[in-house]
Amino acid sequence: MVYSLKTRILENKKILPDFYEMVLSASAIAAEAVPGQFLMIKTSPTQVPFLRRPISISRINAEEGTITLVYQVVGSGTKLLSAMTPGSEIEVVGPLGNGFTWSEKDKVVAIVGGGCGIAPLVALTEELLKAGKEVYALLGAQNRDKLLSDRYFIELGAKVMIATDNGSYGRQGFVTQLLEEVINTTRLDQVYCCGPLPMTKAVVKLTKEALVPCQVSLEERMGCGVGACLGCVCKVRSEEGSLTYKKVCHDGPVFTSSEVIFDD
Amino acid sequence: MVYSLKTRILENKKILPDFYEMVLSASAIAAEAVPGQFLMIKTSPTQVPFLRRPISISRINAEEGTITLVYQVVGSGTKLLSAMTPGSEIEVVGPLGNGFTWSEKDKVVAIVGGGCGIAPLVALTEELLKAGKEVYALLGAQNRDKLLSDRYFIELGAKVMIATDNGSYGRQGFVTQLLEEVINTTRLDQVYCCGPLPMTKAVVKLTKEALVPCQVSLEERMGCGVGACLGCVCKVRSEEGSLTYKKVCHDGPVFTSSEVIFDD
Amino acid sequence: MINLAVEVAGIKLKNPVMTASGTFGFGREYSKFYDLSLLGAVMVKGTTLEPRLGNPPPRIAETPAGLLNCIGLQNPGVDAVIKEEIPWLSQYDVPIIVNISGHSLEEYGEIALRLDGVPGVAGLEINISCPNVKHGGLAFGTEPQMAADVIRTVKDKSRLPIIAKLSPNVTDITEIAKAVETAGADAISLINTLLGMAIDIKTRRPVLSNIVGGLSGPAVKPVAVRMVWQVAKAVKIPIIGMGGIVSAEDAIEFLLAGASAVAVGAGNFYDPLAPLKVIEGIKAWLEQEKIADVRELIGAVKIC
Amino acid sequence: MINLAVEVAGIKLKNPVMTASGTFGFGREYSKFYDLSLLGAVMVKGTTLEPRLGNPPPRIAETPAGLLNCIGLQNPGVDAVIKEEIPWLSQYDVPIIVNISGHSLEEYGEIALRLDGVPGVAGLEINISCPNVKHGGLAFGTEPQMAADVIRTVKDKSRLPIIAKLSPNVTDITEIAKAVETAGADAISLINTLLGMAIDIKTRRPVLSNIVGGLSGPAVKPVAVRMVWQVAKAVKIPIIGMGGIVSAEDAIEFLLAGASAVAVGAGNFYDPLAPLKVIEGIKAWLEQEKIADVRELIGAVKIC
Ligand SMILES: Cc1cc2nc3c(=O)[nH]c(=O)nc-3n(C[C@H](O)[C@H](O)[C@H](O)COP(=O)(O)OP(=O)(O)OC[C@H]3O[C@@H](n4cnc5c(N)ncnc54)[C@H](O)[C@@H]3O)c2cc1C
Ligand SMILES: Cc1cc2nc3c(=O)[nH]c(=O)nc-3n(C[C@H](O)[C@H](O)[C@H](O)COP(=O)(O)OP(=O)(O)OC[C@H]3O[C@@H](n4cnc5c(N)ncnc54)[C@H](O)[C@@H]3O)c2cc1C
Ligand SMILES: Cc1cc2nc3c(=O)[nH]c(=O)nc-3n(C[C@H](O)[C@H](O)[C@H](O)COP(=O)(O)O)c2cc1C
Ligand SMILES: Cc1cc2nc3c(=O)[nH]c(=O)nc-3n(C[C@H](O)[C@H](O)[C@H](O)COP(=O)(O)O)c2cc1C
Ligand code: FES
Ligand code: FES
Repeated sequence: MVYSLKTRILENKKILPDFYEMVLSASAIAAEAVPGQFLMIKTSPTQVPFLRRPISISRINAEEGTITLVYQVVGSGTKLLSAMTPGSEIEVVGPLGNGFTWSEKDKVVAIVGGGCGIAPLVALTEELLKAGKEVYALLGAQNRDKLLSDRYFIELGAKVMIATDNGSYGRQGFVTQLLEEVINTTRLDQVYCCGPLPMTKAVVKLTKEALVPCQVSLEERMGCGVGACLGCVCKVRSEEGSLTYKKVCHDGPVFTSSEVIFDD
Repeated sequence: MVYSLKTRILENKKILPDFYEMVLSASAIAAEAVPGQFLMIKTSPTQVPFLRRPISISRINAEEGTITLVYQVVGSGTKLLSAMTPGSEIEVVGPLGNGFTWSEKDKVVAIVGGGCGIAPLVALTEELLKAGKEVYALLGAQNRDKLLSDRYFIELGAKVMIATDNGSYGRQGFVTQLLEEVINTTRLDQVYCCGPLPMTKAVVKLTKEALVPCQVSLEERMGCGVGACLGCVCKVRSEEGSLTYKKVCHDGPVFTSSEVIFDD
Repeated sequence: MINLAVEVAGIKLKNPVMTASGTFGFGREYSKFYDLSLLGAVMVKGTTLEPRLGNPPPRIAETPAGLLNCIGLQNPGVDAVIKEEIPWLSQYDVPIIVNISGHSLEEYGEIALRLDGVPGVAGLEINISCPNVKHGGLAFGTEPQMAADVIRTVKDKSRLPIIAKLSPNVTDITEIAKAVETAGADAISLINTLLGMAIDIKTRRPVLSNIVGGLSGPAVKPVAVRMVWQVAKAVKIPIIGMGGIVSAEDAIEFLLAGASAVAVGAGNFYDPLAPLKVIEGIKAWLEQEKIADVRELIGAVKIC
Repeated sequence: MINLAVEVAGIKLKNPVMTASGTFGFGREYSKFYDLSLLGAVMVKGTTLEPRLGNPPPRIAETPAGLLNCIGLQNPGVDAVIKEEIPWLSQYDVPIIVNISGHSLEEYGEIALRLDGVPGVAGLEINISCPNVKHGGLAFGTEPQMAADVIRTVKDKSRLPIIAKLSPNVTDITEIAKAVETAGADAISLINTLLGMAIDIKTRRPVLSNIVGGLSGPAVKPVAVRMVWQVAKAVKIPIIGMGGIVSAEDAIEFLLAGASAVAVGAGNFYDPLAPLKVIEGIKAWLEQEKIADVRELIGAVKIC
């Protein structure tokens, strides 16, 4: 089921410069959501911005009926979002899209997250650990002030490795270097990736070479967010091998790395 | 001087069903404003509504540097205004327009207000009383729940008479009937009028017949609010007797009743 | 009892609210939100003779109170639509209007022919905003003669009601409207998107892959209402009004201007429940105004 | 040092930001907010040969992210403008561009003649969106031949730089642009307002006294940017871009699309300080991007 609801904001607090965490009371959505899915959020009571904003579900608490979002203020919509006060209402549609998947066979997996792409990997890690997997959480950011949610991964019990561009926290370098190391030392059954496009491309390349199955979460500008407008497509190889477009909002945002085609 | 400022909202509370009172910290404006002037108010941080809303200055406190507005929620702009919280900022332009005037010779005057037209008459009454005049405050509304600010007029020391359409408060009938009575019993030197158009027309007719000078505050849809766009005109008789358009925002909103021409 | 039913081009609608082509897919997605049988009609995604890939992303750019799109008619082609989509959508008790596009008169004719007699299809909406390859890429919809030719061609090949969907990017919309009326159109849809452009100042590139795109949403509503009003005075066939409708008030504005029915387009993105809210809002408004029949509103704007 | 100065039609501007005709009166009102000498230029209210009363109110209707107006060219006539307004505005160190309108070629010519040589006037902006009474009310601006005739007429009577202000309500804006270029226009202003309409559903009447009006504000920006881009490719003369500019980002979008200067219109109503904020914002952005000269932005959109 997909819902279009007014939900109550329980919390909306700054967690890092530019990053906010918002908790919504949305039991219907929390009951059905899976990691990797997202919501389409109305950021203003007026007709500007006109389009809703896609924000991934970062944590799902089905028991308490809450959904946590983590977002970065980058433009007018997220700015309006950051000004909303707990107790007020916000219109959301969701849960949308196909989330991450895992199979019973998998034993050791890695999640690779960069920037605000780390957000949806929290819920994923929680589920993977519940399912008894060993999880490497490889997190990257420009600097310490932009590194999201690392303590959640530690609390959950993942093996956390961190890289920052300037070395202000964790290793100096890219998160892909961490992945390379893990691949070289450990037999990974699956990699999950969410982050900026250059990172995603590098992760796809590495896992392909290492023959490790990989799932990537993609972003594209969205109109409807539900699959109706064909606005958010990405190029994929169809089963017969020809190129075609799939909808990030509906067929994704999570794709297997083998099907997506990146333009250079 | 006219200012374009961000001001702080000190209060914004419901005073009647649909009516709100907002107090702004705006010392520059409070220092220069006169009764009958108005502000152009940005009601949203987004581009919808695009135009600012004209709201009359209801009370001026130059010492404390505050301006009080009283407004009725009738559409999207005033709805957004009513949701603003004390402590937040709001962009205003003002003080704008020509206010009411009085001369030393005047001894006994009447203000006639209807609906939210009562708002600017509070500040006027305050000044008229300070200037030593005897003030009849004739206030009208549909019913008690829509009668604005009557206690202010009483506190200030005006002779307050009230009419409601359904008789739920004060006399049953129209405020113009009160004016007729006062005109019949008292020698008025000046009448000031602000309210819905039918009321204004009736007041203009009565005062004309009784040869009492009258000032009326008019409303028109506004673009700029400052006199630049020619959007808000009303028909007036020019000095040479021909018809022409004057700008409500710049040449008014207060006009002498003899110059304005009402279409029927 | 308030009557909401209207008839447009011989198609009977439960209520005057449709969903606009290209904003509602083939109905599958929004069927997760509500029962599609509640709608007046569904206008499906623009369908072409052959499957089309459409333009590369980005295909969407947000603009003040609206959006630009350059989807580029991505669709599985008319045969797949007949085989996969129409049968699925036919399970709902709602008229299906198929929006069709072609690069040549022959293409338009052929699609119309294939759709003729397909169970469930109630009418064809002819998108004449497409570039005509034979005439050097000029859109069919900007020349009265070319627009009329398209309508005559599809009328010839199909017994279905034919709705001509006009482009607003013209000097005189009434000229085109009169031309398609004369050519036999049973109704007119107004408006398609306005041609627009947005540039990302950081990258200095157009936001859309196709450089320019179609503007729709509330921003264009005043242009759409004006065109509906102009065309309603100029022709006798009914009009389906669209362009920026998100609320019942918007829809009523179009009806008063002269539309016999309306369509919600980008409004579906703004609020997935928008079409339902428009229907319920019209009903509530008629009740409040003590109007027994929605048809009393059609063209009822008072000019004096 | 960053250069903000540009030259358009031989008029030297301190910076590329003007105020659009009809939204800024003759400058008096906004002079209470800031020093008008800070502006690139002031385009004054549309001026006609005889004084005009304009349309009755209501003249303004708000629309999503924009507004409709039907002021109807209320102005005191060219002689009063020359006597009362230009001398006053000349006290500021800012080029004055007089926007003129006529009902016939003769009227356009006569106004141009009277303004020729008036101290302080830097150029004429020719509004060819006016209905031409002699040609059955068709706007001069919708027919390339008629548009060219107007420009030729004023070029004949005036030695001032001539800026042709085009109407966006046409099928092909480049056709009109090329016609006025050939006729001798020194620059082109784009865009005037889009024809629109709004209906008050409570009263069932058009909101505007004139039934239809001109749409402007952010809502029209994508259409304006598209037209500037199309015309910049089609002509060699410079373009003054306008339509929905309220911020420096908006202005930069127009410059990248091909405008050599921009004008703030309805943006003045949104924020009386908008033109200053646009100037300061452009400067700050150039600094941030390490661009030394604003002219590097003109037409610099990357298409590939
Ligand atoms: C499936 C999905 C899940 C997402 N999850 C999250 C999340 O959990 N946390 C988070 O912070 N962000 C997330 N994003 C990105 C988020 O949607 C955008 O940052 C947001 O829409 C920007 O809105 P704005 O109004 O603040 O910025 P705008 O003013 O719209 O744009 C600001 C800048 O962001 C770029 N931008 C805008 N929208 C997109 C988009 N959809 N894709 C790529 N670039 C864009 C623009 O080019 C512009 O440069 C997600 C996006 C998608 C598609
Ligand atoms: C000089 C002046 C002073 C004013 N002072 C006050 C005041 O002190 N308190 C107060 O409550 N209101 C006052 N008003 C009226 C106030 O400006 C409008 O009620 C407000 O702009 C409505 O905005 P909105 O967005 O809520 O409604 P909208 O959604 O814009 O409109 C709602 C309804 O109000 C009507 N309306 C909108 N604007 C105007 C207008 N300018 N004139 C007439 N009708 C309009 C519309 O036709 C519509 O039916 C004043 C108006 C003027 C011109
Ligand atoms: C994403 C998108 C895709 C569209 N695709 C089509 C299409 O395939 N065929 C068509 O005739 N119109 C298409 N349109 C135009 C709409 O049907 C409608 O005419 C227009 O958007 C104006 O209505 P609106 O403002 O309510 O969206 C599309 C519009 C959008 C926003
Ligand atoms: C209230 C108003 C009055 C206008 N009057 C004129 C005019 O007299 N002459 C003219 O050429 N354009 C006139 N215009 C058009 C503007 O100059 C400008 O071209 C248009 O509004 C688009 O810019 P904007 O979106 O920034 O307002 C007027 C616009 C408005 C809003
Ligand atoms: S955003 Fe509409 S199909 Fe994905
Ligand atoms: S509102 Fe612009 S002149 Fe009065």
